[in-house]
Amino acid sequence: MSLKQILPALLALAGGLLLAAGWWLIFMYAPTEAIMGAIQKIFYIHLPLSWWALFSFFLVFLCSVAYLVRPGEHLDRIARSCAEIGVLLTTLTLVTGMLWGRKAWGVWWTWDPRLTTALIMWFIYTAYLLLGGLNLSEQRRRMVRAVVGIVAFADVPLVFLSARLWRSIHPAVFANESGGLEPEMKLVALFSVLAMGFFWLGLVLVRCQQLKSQDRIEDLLSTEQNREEQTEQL
Amino acid sequence: MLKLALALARKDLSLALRGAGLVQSILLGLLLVFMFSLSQKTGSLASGQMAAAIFWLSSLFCQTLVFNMLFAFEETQGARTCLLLSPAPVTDIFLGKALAGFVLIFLAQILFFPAIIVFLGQTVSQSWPMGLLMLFLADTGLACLGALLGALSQGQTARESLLSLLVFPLLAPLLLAAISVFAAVFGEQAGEDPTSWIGFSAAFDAIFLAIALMLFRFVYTGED
Amino acid sequence: MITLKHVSKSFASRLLFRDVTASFASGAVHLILGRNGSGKSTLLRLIGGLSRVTSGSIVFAREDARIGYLGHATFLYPNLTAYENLAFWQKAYGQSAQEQAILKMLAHVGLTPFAHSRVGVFSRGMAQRLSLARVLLLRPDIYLLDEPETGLDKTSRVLLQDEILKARADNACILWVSHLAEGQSLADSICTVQKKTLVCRQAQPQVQIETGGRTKDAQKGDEQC
Amino acid sequence: MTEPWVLYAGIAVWAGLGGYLVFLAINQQRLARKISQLEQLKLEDNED
Repeated sequence: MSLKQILPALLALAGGLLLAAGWWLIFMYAPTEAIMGAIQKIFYIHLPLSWWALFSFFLVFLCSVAYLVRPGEHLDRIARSCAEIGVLLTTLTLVTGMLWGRKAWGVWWTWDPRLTTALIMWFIYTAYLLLGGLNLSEQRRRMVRAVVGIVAFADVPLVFLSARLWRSIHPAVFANESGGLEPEMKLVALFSVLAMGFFWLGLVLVRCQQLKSQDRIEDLLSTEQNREEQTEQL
Repeated sequence: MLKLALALARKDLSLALRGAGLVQSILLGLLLVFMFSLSQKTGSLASGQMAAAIFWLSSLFCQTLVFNMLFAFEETQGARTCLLLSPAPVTDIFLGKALAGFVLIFLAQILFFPAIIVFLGQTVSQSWPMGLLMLFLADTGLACLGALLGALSQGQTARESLLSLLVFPLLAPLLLAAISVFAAVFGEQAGEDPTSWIGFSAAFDAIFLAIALMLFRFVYTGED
Repeated sequence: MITLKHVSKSFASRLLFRDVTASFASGAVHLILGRNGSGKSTLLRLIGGLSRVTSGSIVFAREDARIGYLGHATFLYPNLTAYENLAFWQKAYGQSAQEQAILKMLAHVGLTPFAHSRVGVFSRGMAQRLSLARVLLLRPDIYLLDEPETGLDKTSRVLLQDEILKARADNACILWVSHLAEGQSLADSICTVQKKTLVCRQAQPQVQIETGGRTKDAQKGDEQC
Repeated sequence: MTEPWVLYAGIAVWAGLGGYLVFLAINQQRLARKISQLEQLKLEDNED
């Protein structure tokens, strides 16, 4: 088992342990915020999720641009796995965001710019994942996926801007992390983001390898079928 | 220059007006308007923002149907191959389709607007020139993304559902802008003053027009 | 003049062409033969730039060469009339649609009575003739013909061959995918698709044709690239 | 003292990530089945 194979598992394990440590920090070390009370601690879970979700979609954007410049199967695979994990993390961001909103402001959903952006990103990238359903040839489907990957990411900042123009009652602390947070809070926040990062990287690599072997198997099966067709024709 | 684009737009418009395609999307829009008017208690008037939202929702449905129809024209007898063989650049095809789509959506909206006034009992405030400018900007955005993503499905069977699944969320920012400005047109005291929305929509259109012009040749190809 | 250098094409893990190197001179008819499904049409699509080669390159002597494609698909809009179809395709290829030229071409292919009726009601043969008219109106430099004779009746086939010879005299490069017997007598070179590559050999066209005072043999002398 | 809602959020996150790992495992099973199908094909070829 070369390092390359076990690296993803190692990363996921390290990520898991760091996350566990992060939990301990959240409950034992982080001071409770004066105004909002203990509920503010969801922030340490919410922030890493939304940060890495956005980073996944940024990676999908980069891979899509690279694919259009010089098509390569691996680029499409990375884009697919990042999009998948991005959608997963966005879903969790929405769940934790709503839980926070429910407790802090008594309402499940607030048209706050960040949550609205996450929701719309969730819809766009789920449609991106459904592109597999189109009955196109493999090359065309990858080309289409790359184009959607670019268009989708270009939309994200616009969604955020329009949502802010629309209405905003999200706490100011969100806007400037560094400003409203005490040093200990910042430390815990950074630690959680780092921990989630390990776990995220592990997940992406595991998913990438799985997609790779899946493609290889499908190629083998299709060449097998072609060979059988040829043998029947002769 | 743009000879192919203009010829394509003229041909598409004559085909759309000749067939039942446009009528179908207009009827769907009017149906939406009527259905929403049922949601009002009799006598009470719908809020300006509600009316604006319904207007733009109908336009969005109309856009999906229109662009599916426009790209289906090229698939019936394989005309797409011949268009791609033309010496003109591929973006001319994008511009032709977007122009035809823009005109068709505008035609439909000319019918939607009075229907909203009648069924939802709205009055038009004096800020209607702002509304007209917004209508132009929003329709440009609708046409631009419709042409790019319409080409995506390139006449595949699973086209309607996927196209709207992608186009609706992508157009969300533009819709928010259009709904806010049209709410003001219908007399609501808009929170945000409309000029910032107009600027935002212009930026939205510019960004996606540039992206579409760059990416169209990847989307609309001869590969079948 | 079209030159293919080490062109290979694989489609969804199925290899169609391996290392095809060939050149098609202008002012000549190149007949392409091969089993069904051996990728003859794909070769035309590659040359037309409709699908991308997996490796290798296709070089055109003249960059702005106009390409006329005549195949199974007629590229006609059923809801437009014959006249509107031709007018549209002329404008789409950057030429202004002169009414006279279109009406003359419609007469040439024997469709004058149907000039203003919807193409949707046309028979297969009539649609194919209109498609031929579309290509001839464009006066392309390169003709890509993918079994154009399918669905044509006897007189139209003769018309097709006359047009091919006239085009050859106009120094066009004609690639003709067909399995018609009389095609062989017109061809300057006959290429066959064997074992995923293209094998071409010169052929002696029996049919001599004088156009504009220059006999066929005279053209053989000055080889234009 | 810990805020129950923070726990709920944590549980939701772990459930989500766990669910994804289960999805990966299911995929792995599907691949293993396909590989065995391929091996079966190879066996038949060697016999005839």
